[in-house]
Amino acid sequence: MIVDVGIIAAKAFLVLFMVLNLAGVLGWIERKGSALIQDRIGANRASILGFAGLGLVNTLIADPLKFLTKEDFIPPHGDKFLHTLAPCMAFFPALVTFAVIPFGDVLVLGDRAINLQVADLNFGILYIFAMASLSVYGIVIGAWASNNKFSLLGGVRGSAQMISYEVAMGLSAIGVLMVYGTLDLQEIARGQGTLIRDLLPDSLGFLKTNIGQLPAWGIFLQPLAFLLFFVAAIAETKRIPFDLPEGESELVAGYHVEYSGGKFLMFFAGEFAEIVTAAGLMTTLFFGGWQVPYLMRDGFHFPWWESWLLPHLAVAALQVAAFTLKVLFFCWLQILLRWTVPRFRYDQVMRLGWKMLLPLALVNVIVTAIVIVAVNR
Amino acid sequence: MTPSMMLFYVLGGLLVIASLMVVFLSSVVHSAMALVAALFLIAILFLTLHAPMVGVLQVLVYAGAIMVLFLFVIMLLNPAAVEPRRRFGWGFGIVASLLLAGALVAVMTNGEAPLDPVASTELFGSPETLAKSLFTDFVLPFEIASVLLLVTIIGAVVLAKRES
Amino acid sequence: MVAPTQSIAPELLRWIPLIPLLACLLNTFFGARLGKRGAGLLASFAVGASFAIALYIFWLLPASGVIRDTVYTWIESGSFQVKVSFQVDALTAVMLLVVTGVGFLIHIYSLGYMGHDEGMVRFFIYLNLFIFFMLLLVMGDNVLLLFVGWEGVGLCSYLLIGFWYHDHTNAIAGNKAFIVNRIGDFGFVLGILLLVTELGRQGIWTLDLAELQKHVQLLNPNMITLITLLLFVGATGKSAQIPLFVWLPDAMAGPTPVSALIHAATMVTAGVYMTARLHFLFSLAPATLSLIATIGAATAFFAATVALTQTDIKRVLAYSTVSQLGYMFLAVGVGAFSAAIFHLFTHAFFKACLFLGAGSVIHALEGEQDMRKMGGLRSYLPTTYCTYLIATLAIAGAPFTAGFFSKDLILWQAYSSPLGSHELWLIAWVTAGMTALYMFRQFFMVFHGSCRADEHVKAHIHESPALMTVPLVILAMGSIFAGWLGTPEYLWGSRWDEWLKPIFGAAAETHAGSAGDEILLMQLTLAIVALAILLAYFSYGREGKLPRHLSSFAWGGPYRLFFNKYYVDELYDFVIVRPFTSCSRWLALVFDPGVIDGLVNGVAKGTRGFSLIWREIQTGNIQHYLIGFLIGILGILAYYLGQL
Amino acid sequence: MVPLNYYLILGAVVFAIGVLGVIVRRDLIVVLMSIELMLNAVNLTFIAFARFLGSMAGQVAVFFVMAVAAAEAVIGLAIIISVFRHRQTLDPQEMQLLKW
Repeated sequence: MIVDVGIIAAKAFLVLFMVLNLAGVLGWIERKGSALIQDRIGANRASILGFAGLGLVNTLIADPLKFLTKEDFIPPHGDKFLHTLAPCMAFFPALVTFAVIPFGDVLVLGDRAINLQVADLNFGILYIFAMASLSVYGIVIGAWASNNKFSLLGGVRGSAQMISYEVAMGLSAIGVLMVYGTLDLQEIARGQGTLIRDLLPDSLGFLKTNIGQLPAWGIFLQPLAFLLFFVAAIAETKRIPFDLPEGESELVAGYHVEYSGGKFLMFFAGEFAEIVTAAGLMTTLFFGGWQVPYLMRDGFHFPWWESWLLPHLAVAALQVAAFTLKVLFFCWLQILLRWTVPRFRYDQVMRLGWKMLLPLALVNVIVTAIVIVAVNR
Repeated sequence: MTPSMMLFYVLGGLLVIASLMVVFLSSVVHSAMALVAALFLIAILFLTLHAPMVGVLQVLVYAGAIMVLFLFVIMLLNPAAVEPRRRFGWGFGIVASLLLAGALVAVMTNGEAPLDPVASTELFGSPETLAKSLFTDFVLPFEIASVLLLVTIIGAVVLAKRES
Repeated sequence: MVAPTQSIAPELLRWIPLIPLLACLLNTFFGARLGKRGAGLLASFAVGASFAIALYIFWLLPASGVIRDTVYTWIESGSFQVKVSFQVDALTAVMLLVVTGVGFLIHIYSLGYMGHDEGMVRFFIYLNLFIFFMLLLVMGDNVLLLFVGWEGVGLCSYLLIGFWYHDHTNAIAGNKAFIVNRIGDFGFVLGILLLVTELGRQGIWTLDLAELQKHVQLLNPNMITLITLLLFVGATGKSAQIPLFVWLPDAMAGPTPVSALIHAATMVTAGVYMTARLHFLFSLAPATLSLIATIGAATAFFAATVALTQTDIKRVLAYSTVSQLGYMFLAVGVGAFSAAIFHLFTHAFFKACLFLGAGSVIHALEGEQDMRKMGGLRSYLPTTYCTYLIATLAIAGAPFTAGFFSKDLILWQAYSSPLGSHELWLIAWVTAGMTALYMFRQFFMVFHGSCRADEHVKAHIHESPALMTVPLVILAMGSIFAGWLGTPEYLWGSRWDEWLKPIFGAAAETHAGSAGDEILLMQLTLAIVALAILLAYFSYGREGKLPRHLSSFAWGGPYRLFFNKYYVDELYDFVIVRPFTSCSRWLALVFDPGVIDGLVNGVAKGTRGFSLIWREIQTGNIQHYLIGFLIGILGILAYYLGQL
Repeated sequence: MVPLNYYLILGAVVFAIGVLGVIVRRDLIVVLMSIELMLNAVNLTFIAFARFLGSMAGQVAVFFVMAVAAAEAVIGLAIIISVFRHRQTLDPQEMQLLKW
């Protein structure tokens, strides 16, 4: 009993620790990455006792200190309570979302099986969408509480944009859910461990020797869904090219103009946490989650070659490592995007969301349904 | 007092407080936030009643979509927060709703209600069962609801469009 | 001439009335484009076509055959059915020939007569419509259809009498005809309804003539008497019998062809046709029959006396028409239906011929109708003169003309039939004399003596064009030979009775007396006719100024009485019209605005005041409504709790 | 275990509070929100019954209530927007044209 609680607590702490640190790291990566892209050096001034060596660690420590020591400014005639509530509401969903994302298969220690996932909900994906849908409140409330035209505009934009893209996101994920036939993320991840040939009917036998040898990842089964999901997810994180709620060039900083210090840090970290969550979701839904291609519970089994057997712990380690790598890759991808593409206009954002993503997602759902019925026939 | 009872009291109390805030707070946005809290609490109550699916849907639909829409409209119109209050109206309203509450309680609790819930399996309230009954016994209402939503979309577009 | 029935396609029947209707509609919508002549030709062609079909059917119709053509079911409620279906039997065939044949001739005539009238298209529209309704009347195989036709011809008569509605008196005349006919039709409707309900009480709901004939015995005699009386009221209205004859003389306000077609040949005989068609009813009601006979004789005598004194050429003819219709009803009254129809048949010819001749005269004299301004027209209008002479002889009953046979038949029936009596015969006999008298009076006044027309009129008196004279000639032929179908026994016998026997059966077999008596009576009639002609010649036939002999005889008083038509119009005006109009004026000016409107407006005012009070609860504030809603719910909950 | 009546009473109370909001508040948006509150009170009773009678019908009913509530909210807000455009107010007492 106690041990179980302890284990759960440990998992929760581990995940939170990882996500938060990753957020911090991403802050540094973003600066360095932007510098790299814009051909400059970037953040290298944060020094501890005059020692500006390993910049990552310095930044990791310096950034929070800087924020926390700044004045917490609340605008006059603003709504104090909501002004304080808003950042928490922006930060909270990003963190709790990660709870249902599995970062590994069941780990067997002695006689104890540990599911490498904080909370195993049999409708995890819905839980994620629910939480993601809550994250909009942070923006809206913050914008309102700031009693500032720009931030209000940002809030209005943010609410509209996030509602619009939640729809597309959910619909694009539905295709995946239909393919793997479950709402449970762990199940989805496991489902991606098989090979495509196991899903193929005999009528398509000629495919089994070529395509059939690929792992049944979402990206292979639902490529269109992945594109839609990717776009929608970026829009959900409110980053370029979808950073209309902030829009430095027109709304100064949008919904968090009036924020400073710790509260701003929460917004800031919340954004990066959302990036991580989005990356985790993409990984889990489309890139096999913690799966390593051809890595079964007892080691590698290559369909065209012999097998390497591995100890259980090594397998688990490989899986966790694979998951982490994939997440990091997608985080990097988003940052890369943020520094390379220009910003949409507001109406363009809306049109993209409602007139392209939504219909495409619907088409994807319908086609998927037809194919599934045909294959199971 | 079993823990479940305690949980109920906490949730119920919070829910009543939140609902009262919805009605009595003068600022629209505060009311909206109170309502969000109330909806969230109701969702948790659903979870305690073995209706996880509906609970999540509650958060997703109400808190996630409808209330955001409310906030969006509030910010779009940005109406004057101050609204005139008339003694009589409030006095009468409070009395009437107290009466209503009493009558409802009296009417609903006079039958012999089962004290203990039916022993429910793991499946009860899960997506599978909900979907099953939704697409077998209630398929026609389901379709009608979809049509209703379609009509709603069109109606909203027509209504909110600036006449030009 | 008898051919098997099946050789006729029943569907042919419906075209007889349909073609004129189509022509009517065509003229209504495209008449203006067709032009006067085109419209007239179309109308005439339509009637000619129906005439041809009627002839064909008449030719193939077996002696005892009935052809039915059911178009569709019009009314259906439970077992009660009214079909729109046409039937042709011997009686109908005769009527068909008269209506379409004479109608056709008169259409042709109208082409010439109305040629200069700007309302020509309208005229032919009405004329076709009339033909359609008349055919409906004679062909309908149930009483309701008959009634539709009955009303329709009434309408057309009204429209055509008031054809020149710019002249107010014409409109008045039209109204008079219409209203008087309404009175009759009211009786007719009552009769029909009574008949149906009575039969229905016996369990037979039908209007079908054949059915009626089958089940008529179920009715009790008194009821039959009542029904027939009511029906006869309708007949008096339509056929201008006492007391409802007053409209017919005024009806002469219409164009002369109309007078010839509607008010002499066809429509006015509808009453006779109806009684003949329903003979199975009438022959069961001896009381009614005797009444009919009396009224017929009275009308004949009365109208003849009036005709003696009139100076308007058309009025004379009108009264003679009334008189001849009286003869027909006399025949009906004595149960000699076939004789009545026979006289109807012959009368159609010579009376149409007379009217058309009169029309031709009027045409020549540019609308002059006063006989005192005529005279000596023989030299101007030879054709008209000859035809007029023939027709006059026919109506007067000169030997071997149509009128001779038919009228003598009626006289003989009045004398010899069990229902008849010597008094009836006497009246008819005197009337026959008077007929000859007034007809020849008119004849001489118009065609002999010196011309009394105004100079400028006299300047261009001209014979009418062939379009008008050809029909005259044909009709004149008919006025002679039509009668030879029904000669008495002592000549080559009556083919007519043979023809109609299947319809009237025993009714045609009423020759109680011997042939000797018949010849004797015939000679008596000839004697009085000859006497009358002589009297007329001496009074009017000789040269010189128009003498006023009739009036200058000892009996000036009666003359004035006759001349003023027994003051009947004045009587009706005093007894009925004035009280009625004043009563309705009072209703319109006092009662209606005061009481009726008062009631209506009072209700409205009351409602308004009441709602003025109660609208206050409608604040338009939705929350108030919701509070009401809430209170209601609380009430329901309280009630429910009270139940526990 | 919590008896059914407790949930029912809770639902009734929340429902009554919603009614209060509907009839006394003079801001259409709040009125609409109070209606949502009432709907949710009913949903709560539905779910409670579903749990205690062991039938899914209650939960399905809630599902439909959500759909209808979404529709109702959308249309209501659309109407509010267009009304506000014309009259620059959200006070239902100001909207009394629909009388007599």
